[in-house]
Amino acid sequence: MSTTLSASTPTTLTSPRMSAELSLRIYDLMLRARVLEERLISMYKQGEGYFWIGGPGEEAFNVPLGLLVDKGQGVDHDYMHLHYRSSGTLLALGADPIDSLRQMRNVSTDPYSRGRNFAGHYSVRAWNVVPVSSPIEVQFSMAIGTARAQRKGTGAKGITIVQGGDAGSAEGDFATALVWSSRKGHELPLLMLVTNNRWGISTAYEGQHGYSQIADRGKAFGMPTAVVDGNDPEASYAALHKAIDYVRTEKKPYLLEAMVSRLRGHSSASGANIVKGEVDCVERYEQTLEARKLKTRGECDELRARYAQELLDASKRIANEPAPEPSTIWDHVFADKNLVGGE
Amino acid sequence: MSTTLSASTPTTLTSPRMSAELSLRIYDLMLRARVLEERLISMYKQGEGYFWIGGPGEEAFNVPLGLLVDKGQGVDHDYMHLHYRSSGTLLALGADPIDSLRQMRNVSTDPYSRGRNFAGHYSVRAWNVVPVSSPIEVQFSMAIGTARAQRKGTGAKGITIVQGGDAGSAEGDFATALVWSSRKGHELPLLMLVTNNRWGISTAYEGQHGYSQIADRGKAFGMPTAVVDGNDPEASYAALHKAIDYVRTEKKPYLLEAMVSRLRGHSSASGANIVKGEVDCVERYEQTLEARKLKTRGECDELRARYAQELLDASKRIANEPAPEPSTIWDHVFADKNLVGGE
Amino acid sequence: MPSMIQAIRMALHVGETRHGVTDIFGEDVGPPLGGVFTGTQGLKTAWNTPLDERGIVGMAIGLALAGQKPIAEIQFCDYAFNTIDLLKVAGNLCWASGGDWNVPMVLMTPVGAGIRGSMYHSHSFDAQATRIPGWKIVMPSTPLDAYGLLLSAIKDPNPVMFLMPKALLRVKSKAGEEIPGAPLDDKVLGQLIDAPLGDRTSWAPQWPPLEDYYVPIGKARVVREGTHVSVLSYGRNVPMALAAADELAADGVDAEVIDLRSLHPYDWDAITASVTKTHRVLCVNEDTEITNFGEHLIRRICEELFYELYAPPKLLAGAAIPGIGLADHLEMASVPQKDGIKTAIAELAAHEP
Amino acid sequence: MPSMIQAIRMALHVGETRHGVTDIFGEDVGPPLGGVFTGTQGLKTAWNTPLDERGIVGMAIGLALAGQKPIAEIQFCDYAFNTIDLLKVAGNLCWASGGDWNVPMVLMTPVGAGIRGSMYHSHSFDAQATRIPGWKIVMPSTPLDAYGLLLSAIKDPNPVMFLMPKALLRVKSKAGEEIPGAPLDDKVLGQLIDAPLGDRTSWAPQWPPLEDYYVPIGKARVVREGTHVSVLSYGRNVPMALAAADELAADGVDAEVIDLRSLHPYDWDAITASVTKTHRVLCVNEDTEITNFGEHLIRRICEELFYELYAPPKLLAGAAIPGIGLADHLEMASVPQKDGIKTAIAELAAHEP
Ligand SMILES: Cc1ncc(C[n+]2csc(CCOP(=O)(O)OP(=O)(O)O)c2C)c(N)n1
Ligand SMILES: Cc1ncc(C[n+]2csc(CCOP(=O)(O)OP(=O)(O)O)c2C)c(N)n1
Ligand SMILES: [Mg+2]
Ligand SMILES: [Mg+2]
Repeated sequence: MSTTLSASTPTTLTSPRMSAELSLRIYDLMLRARVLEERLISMYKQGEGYFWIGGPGEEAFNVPLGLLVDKGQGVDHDYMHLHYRSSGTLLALGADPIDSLRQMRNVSTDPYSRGRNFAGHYSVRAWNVVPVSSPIEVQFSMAIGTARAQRKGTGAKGITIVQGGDAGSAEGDFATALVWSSRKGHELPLLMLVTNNRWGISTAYEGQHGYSQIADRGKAFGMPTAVVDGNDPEASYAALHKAIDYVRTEKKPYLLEAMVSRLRGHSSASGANIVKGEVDCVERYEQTLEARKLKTRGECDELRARYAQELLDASKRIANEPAPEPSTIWDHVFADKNLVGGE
Repeated sequence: MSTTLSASTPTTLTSPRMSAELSLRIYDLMLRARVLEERLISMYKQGEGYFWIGGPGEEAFNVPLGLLVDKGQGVDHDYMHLHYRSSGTLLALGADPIDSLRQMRNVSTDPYSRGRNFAGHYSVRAWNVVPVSSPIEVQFSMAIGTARAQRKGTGAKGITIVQGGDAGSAEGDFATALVWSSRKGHELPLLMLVTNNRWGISTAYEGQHGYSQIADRGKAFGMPTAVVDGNDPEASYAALHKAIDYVRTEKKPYLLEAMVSRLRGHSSASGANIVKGEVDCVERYEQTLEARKLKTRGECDELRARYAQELLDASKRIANEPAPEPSTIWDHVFADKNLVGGE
Repeated sequence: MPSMIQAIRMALHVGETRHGVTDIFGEDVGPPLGGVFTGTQGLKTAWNTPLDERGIVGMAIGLALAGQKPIAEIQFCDYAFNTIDLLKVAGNLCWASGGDWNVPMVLMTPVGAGIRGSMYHSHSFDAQATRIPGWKIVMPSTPLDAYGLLLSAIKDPNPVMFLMPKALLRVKSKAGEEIPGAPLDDKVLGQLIDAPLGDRTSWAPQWPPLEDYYVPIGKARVVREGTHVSVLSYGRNVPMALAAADELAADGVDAEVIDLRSLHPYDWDAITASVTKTHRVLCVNEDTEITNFGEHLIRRICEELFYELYAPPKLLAGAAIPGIGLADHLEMASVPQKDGIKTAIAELAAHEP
Repeated sequence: MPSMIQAIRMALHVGETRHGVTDIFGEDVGPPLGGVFTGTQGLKTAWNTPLDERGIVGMAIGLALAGQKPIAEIQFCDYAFNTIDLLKVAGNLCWASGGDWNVPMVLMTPVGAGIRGSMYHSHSFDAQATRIPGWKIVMPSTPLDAYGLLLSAIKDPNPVMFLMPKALLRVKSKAGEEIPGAPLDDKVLGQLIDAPLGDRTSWAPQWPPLEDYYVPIGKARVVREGTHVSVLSYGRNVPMALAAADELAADGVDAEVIDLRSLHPYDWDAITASVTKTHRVLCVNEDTEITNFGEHLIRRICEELFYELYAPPKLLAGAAIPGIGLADHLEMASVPQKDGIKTAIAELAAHEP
């Protein structure tokens, strides 16, 4: 029932060679995502935003995720309960990076939170991307609900995907998702993703967990589990493809753990500077593509420079977009007539 | 690492024959506990108390538990975080059954809660029995704290024992105890006990769980786990003995699940009447002892009658003990000067 | 006449048959029990959850996000305090997403003392609930209001908390408060919709031809008109206050009793009208008295109607202690009782500036 | 002069070296970080927990039951709302057991807005905290009070919540508010006890010869004496209120500013003395304004001191909305600011009955 691709083994070799077209598409999105995060970090450092948190180091896993989901609104498409490192997934879904810059600037044109929430806190109802909530792991308790709306017998075509970090799996909500999704005879079409960067802010993975892999926790619940090298986009694509197919056809849960990097530390609170000794999935994939003669170093550099310039221009374009009006704090407390207190 | 005594196999035969003396001691306590619960139920039915909940059907497991713990106050003795079916354990520890009658009557002489809490909500600081709290499973989150005070290196001789039901294991607190007790290099001397009666009030075990045995959930955490027939006092004694020895010597966690009966339903809310089709551990053990020529039917009946009479007399003795004074609601809000609000 | 719990069950039936309710769930909510207070017996969408309140609330949020209409129950509000963060999330997703998403869920939970529930079956939830922005909060004191408020809650596009006053669940409708479509005769109704004792595997309810009836969220009800004192209350304390007021009428004290019914949003117009008439205010509820919703009402009344007041406004609420004791004396001393309400009204009425 | 966060760190050091503190723990509390606000750097009993607030609170309760002296941190109070049930248990074990057990734990957590923390790093906790019986609750507004209140909390046999006003953690002591035994020079103190940036594996703090100093729990501090208006506040709003009052002095408005310091038990004597002197009351705090602790104070003042009031008492608090928005405008509009406090004081002072 349980497959394990160890994070150490060179899974690129074991996984079937991907088409050149798809490889290049994935690379392009990984690069766009990386450049977006770098722009957001510079904006933070230049005082154009108050706080940065994001996904440099998770692109090789999050981009394939965005490419593989069934995008759309409602139960016939996939629900995504993501956390705050999902820029790669959003870009792969087709999000315009300028909107991330807007959220970083907390301007009223920010489509994700109207200047209310931190960078990386996406919300796109049209694509079933539920609002990213800062409290760690609550998405695992909410995901069982969208998954139930898609359970076997409903005829719904979509599945639910929930993603969180390694440290967050210590919260009871992670166990809630395991327990509720695997109830015998009531299994839920829920794909649980743990992006394991071996850190929770400053706290190392070592010494905080009793199992070697978080994915092991799924085994007692009788669900398939896997661990994948999240720095390898092709292995990640294959592992996600397999997991999503299983959940969609079986309408049952699956737990997939991806070993990823944290290239800029936890957030701007820890400086957002480059961290040494972590695998850079974009660089590594560029080397793969060079080896396969699909890209040259020069093309990669040129592409990176172009995307960087585009985002710099974009950040200038939005420089004068208005901040939200103070009175807007009262908007959307309720979905209907906005009646706070009593009138 | 993991031993499993299936609930179905006749574990009495597999477990080494127990000394006659110990067998009779266990039987005597099981019978006293059963008779106590029956007295409490009659008191409830006669309007001498508002609510009953207790442990008929768990004596074969809870009595051995009480006999095996290292009783006393402080970290050099075992802490017990029990739930509301633990009368067998308390009697085995040496509790006077009349105090349970007092709590049932909610009189001011109730030493466990001063007339404040429901029957079966014990608290004995002198014996490290922490107050039983009605909220299911919170004891699993608190138990890690007493266990940490006894961890390897502290020199403390005691261990921590926490007990809950099968349905309650769905709460995040159960996972909290698994995660925190098994952290590599920081393991805790924690014995987790699940008394599985296959019910949560009216909700059957089937269809609520993804594993066949709750004990399986411990395996991912690298801790020893076992399942024992909790209707068999000798198998239970052996399983508890093994588990307690392991935790005490290794200072590491252990998860033990006992398959038990629920002979009177969930509580007085469901009538507290005799439930058919459940194994009665007291009757079954009486047959074993008869077969071994350690007791005759007549002796058993006579003993039961005597204990019943003693408790009936006891209930009469306390009939006129005073209810707590209304003003006592303000007592013990704080351990020092009782200052509520501001004066 | 139907009891409040029967009224709730009938509203849930109307909800799942006519108003798109897809899931009614919680611990022991489904068959065979149908709820520890029988509120969910015989409902076709009722199911039993694992024993995990965080999962129950999360499940409701997720179902609502997926466009379903979930009704989740927390068996006793005493057991909802491990989910406050999730209730806050349910209340903030619409705001956080700038109106992109909404969370049309109903959470129902029994509250309050009065059944000798001891420490963990006597909690109130009104103070905690009114501290969670983004929620509408209602609490009936009669079967008809329970029916009409629950149907309004089901139709609402926001998270709505339906607080069930435990001590009133078995109290029956009074004349003039018939549930439209429900038979008046207790026996008849019971035979139609109450599950039998014992084996229920072959039982099915026969629902009467119930009609829609809505109590708008945000509108109070004047239970008793009066001119001397305004008693602002809700839930279990409303009939108590009414009885106290009726008894005082003999002594010439004419108290007005207002059942807020909605705690958020609440009916400020009704409060203003009453206070400007009586000039004396008593707030009564069972929740602990430090940082209590009645204190919000009194604070606002003092800020906006100060010169209307001929006497210090008074709060009668639960003692600020860690629990409600099991012994009768203890419970009586811990939450408002009729005599205490009577004394408070009389003192306010007698008070001259 | 030391900042509040340094004062807290020094009190924790005194606690673990002289007053039996055995465990200081929470997320990122131990090495290498020593707390997201540096509050636990260099402490010998500080350790990192799993990311599980329920485990953190449960761990503290268990350690306290086992006779240890735990100090648990919830990284931001915004993340304590999944533990309210456990906080209630911590507050009820002594009462539930009729005094058999007590729970001598300290829970510290940063609260409030002012650091552009957006929806989940701006919550207040005072209203929620004062709703949990069995707890003592303190909140400093100066480094010295932080030092003295934390040492009192450590000595207390009950659960004590130590609320850390986020926006004041880096504010330094004023002259006359020296921490006994701490060097006055910032640089010197920083070199002794602040962890260096970068690699800290070989770093160890050098603690100054700190002396015990206690601020009794339950005693308020008159921050500014005045005769026209009583401003009752705590935490972040105290320096704001003081600044507002000082500015108003020019216009001849003489406001008294009281820092409650203890929210439970609170200093009713100090409040009474001030209100009977000024006859005008303004309560200021950042928590949401429906079912707010300031409303409790106003309710009690109205009940007991009604005829002392020459003006309607006023509450200035956080807007009753689901969160505090990131954009500056939004945060400013959501919680009290100096100018709003100034206006409120001036209006109260100008008010004639
Ligand atoms: C419930 C909760 N507790 C604490 C925090 C503060 N916090 C934000 S991120 C984080 C670490 C998360 O680590 P992990 O789950 O591994 O995700 P990662 O950031 O490493 O991707 C913490 C403790 C939070 N946001 N929510
Ligand atoms: C947190 C919480 N939720 C709900 C309840 C109500 N309740 C009391 S006992 C019970 C069932 C417990 O089942 P299990 O854990 O199997 O223990 P058992 O009673 O079967 O021994 C429930 C739901 C509670 N006491 N606490
Ligand atoms: Mg991580
Ligand atoms: Mg059970």
